[in-house]
Amino acid sequence: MTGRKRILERAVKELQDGMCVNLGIGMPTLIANMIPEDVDVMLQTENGLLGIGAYPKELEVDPDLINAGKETVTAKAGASYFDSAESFSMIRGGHIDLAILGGMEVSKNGDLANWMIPGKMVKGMGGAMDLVQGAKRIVVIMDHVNKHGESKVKNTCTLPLTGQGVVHCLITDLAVFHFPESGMELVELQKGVTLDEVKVKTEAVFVVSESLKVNK
Amino acid sequence: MTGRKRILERAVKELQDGMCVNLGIGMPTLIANMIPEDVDVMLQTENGLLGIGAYPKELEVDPDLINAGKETVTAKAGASYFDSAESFSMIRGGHIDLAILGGMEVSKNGDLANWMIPGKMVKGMGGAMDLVQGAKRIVVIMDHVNKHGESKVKNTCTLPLTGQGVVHCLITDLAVFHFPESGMELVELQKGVTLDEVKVKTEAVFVVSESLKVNK
Amino acid sequence: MDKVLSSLDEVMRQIKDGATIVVGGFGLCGIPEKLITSLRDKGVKDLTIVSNNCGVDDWGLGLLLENKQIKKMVASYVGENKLFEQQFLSGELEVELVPQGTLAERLRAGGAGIPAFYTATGVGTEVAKGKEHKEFDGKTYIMEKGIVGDFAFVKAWKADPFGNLVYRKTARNFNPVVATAGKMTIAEVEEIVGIGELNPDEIHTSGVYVQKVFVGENYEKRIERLTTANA
Amino acid sequence: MDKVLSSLDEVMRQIKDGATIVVGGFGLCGIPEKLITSLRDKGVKDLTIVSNNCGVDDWGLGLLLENKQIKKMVASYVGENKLFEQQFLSGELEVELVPQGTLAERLRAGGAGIPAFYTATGVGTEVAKGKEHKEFDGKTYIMEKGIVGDFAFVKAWKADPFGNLVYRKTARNFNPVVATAGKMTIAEVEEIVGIGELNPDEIHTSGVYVQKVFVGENYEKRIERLTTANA
Repeated sequence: MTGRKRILERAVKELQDGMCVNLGIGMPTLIANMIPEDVDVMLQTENGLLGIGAYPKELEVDPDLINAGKETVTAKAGASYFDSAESFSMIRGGHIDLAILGGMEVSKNGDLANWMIPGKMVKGMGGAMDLVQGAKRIVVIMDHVNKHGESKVKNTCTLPLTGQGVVHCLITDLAVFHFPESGMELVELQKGVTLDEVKVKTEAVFVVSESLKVNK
Repeated sequence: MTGRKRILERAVKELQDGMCVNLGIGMPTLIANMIPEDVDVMLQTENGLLGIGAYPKELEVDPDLINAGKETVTAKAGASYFDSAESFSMIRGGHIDLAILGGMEVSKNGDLANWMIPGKMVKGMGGAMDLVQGAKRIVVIMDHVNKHGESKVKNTCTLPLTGQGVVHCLITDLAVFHFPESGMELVELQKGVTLDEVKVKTEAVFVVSESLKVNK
Repeated sequence: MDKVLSSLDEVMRQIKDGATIVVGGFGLCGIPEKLITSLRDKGVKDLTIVSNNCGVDDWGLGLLLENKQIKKMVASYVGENKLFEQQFLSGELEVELVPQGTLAERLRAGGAGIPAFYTATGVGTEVAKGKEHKEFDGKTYIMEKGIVGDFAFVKAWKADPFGNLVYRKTARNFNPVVATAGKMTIAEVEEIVGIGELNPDEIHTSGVYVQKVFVGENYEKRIERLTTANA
Repeated sequence: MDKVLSSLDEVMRQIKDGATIVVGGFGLCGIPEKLITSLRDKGVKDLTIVSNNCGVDDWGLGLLLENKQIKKMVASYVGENKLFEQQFLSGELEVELVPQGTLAERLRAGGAGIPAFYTATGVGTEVAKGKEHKEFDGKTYIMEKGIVGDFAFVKAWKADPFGNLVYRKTARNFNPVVATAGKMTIAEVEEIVGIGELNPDEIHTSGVYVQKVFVGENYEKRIERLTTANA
């Protein structure tokens, strides 16, 4: 199993029946296709739709119906459309149960950096800064290390922040961390990953949960 | 002609073709029935309707369709319904061209008192404080003197204020005043009223417009 | 996701003495009749009620006054209610009068995660006393705070099982903002339709804000001021 | 009250160099195509444009970039546009990046007469720099200000002659808030219907906000990312 697949398969377990969920652009969007049939969730897209359906068949394609990643989508039964202010009232007001977002760096106190790299062209934060402050639970999914093998799980983020102390759960290809007030906690090892490997590849100081789950 | 009729007939002239107008509860509501056919205005009621129509015929009465005075009304072609936050976005945001409100006292600098009398039960300000701050033009209509013959046009309001320096035009049974920055100005005498009468019955200091209009 | 209740007992059991409840409606138009009478029957005390008006003596929120369940009322206009006056003058009832537009915006802000905003409404009046003042572009504004209730009582026309709501005419009024401003929002409706039967472009309140839906029967919809055209 | 224009010439004549224009749309979805191309043809310069995105290189607001008409762009995401990058790096283009929800709320606030509000969005990030911070219930928020444009460009689906607007699906996006935030709001639509033909319960933007209506033809409605289900 690739690291990406491990991340996604673990992330989809965060979705519980009855939730309203926002999936970030990029890797998180892929989760939409992996939701078990017995888990009934409503997916929100911040450009103004609650209840995203499948991608359209060719004849169903509608330029007036897209998601936040500007992809053509459909709406499922029970969906509603709304304007951008209303959309972020939902988000900012704590009415979205869960947001799953991609990350560039996460720090031990739950800071998230995922919107810009100094020196590269700034594309903009879109709705990410609103989501991390508003959704009830923030799950970040990312590779544990970058292409140079350096840990993306840091004591302090080096990139400009998207939000401070906002991450509730970090899922990487190696492990799952929670961020209680007592400090960053390793709660799961992905299949085939050892505690030593996580320790070596994690810059951030963390504690190991007493009930550490070792996925097999 | 009664004083009330004089006030209303003068007030209706404030309505211009194409305006969106809020008429306050009580005497201002009566203006709705006096609008000439060639003056096309949209009447707003702050409980959530732009485009008030006539009072309903008996069979048209709908408990879900009332004005801010809680009277049953109808909606005319081109009307729209909206929620209370949206309604006051229109008002506070300066999208209503004109509000005509009743008054208890108006001061020379355009303060308005029209919502409570100390010692009497407080009923509440409803939407009056929002209207006086938000509508583009505020016209107040009231009797010039109270039932004891005392001027309601004051140097300083004695009653608790609804708004400070908010009145653009005051129409009484005796006269019409404007409130430019240079100070309160008498601009019209109602039919059969002399300047002397207005001077005697007005506590507030005012200047007489060079182009004073004497209605006949 | 089926949020439809067969009775109001379950939600009423969750409401305890001292709760803050935000309630939709304007006058007697668009009020959650069934939720109010159910709360009256339940009898919890010391409630803080946030609603534009407080009903009339024998209907709407007036029923809770009659039953002495309200400790504090936050409203813009309470002039239709003699019981209100009596309880206020005797000191039994605490009252916070809020301009109507400020009340609507405070509820919207509460629901939208906005702790406070500035408005010119009330500047220079008793409403401004004790509030932070600030100038923007040479004009003075006061700071007003968002309101969130423990419970929100909403009346809509139609709902689907997910809690998407559609209102009718001016019965919409405060209901959509109230729906956003409750930690637990209960909507009572006249009709429930199947999922997918409401046009998604025409939904006024998304089900994301609604935790429970109840279908009421035999709505009274009392009229406060019956006015008709001269025949 | 007939606000329908037969051509855009009249309104374009009113737009001068240096104007601030708030523009609806998300990506290329629900953008005012005709107003943008008309503004490109008109050629006014030094514009401040407030819109969630800045189009792509050869469509939408990208046309104004191509024509070097934009002095300052206020947006939440501009990553689809190479011209943008070039002009920004060369210093021709000033950019203010605003979180998407804050941008929507700033436009709503501007339209609603609210000069400023507090939000947690951006606290502890570069967005918060230089902004007033304030605590409410132990949590820190920053103050953000309302935005009002000299002109607002809106795209809707249908309008009536009074300017009541109905949007379609996610082409609604920023358009309703943008409609409220212009001193002069111009709505372009695909279809005009007679007065009274829109159901008053289903109107998204009341005509009170709209000064002019224009009926466009042959909408391109370009798709940025065509994604379809596996057949």
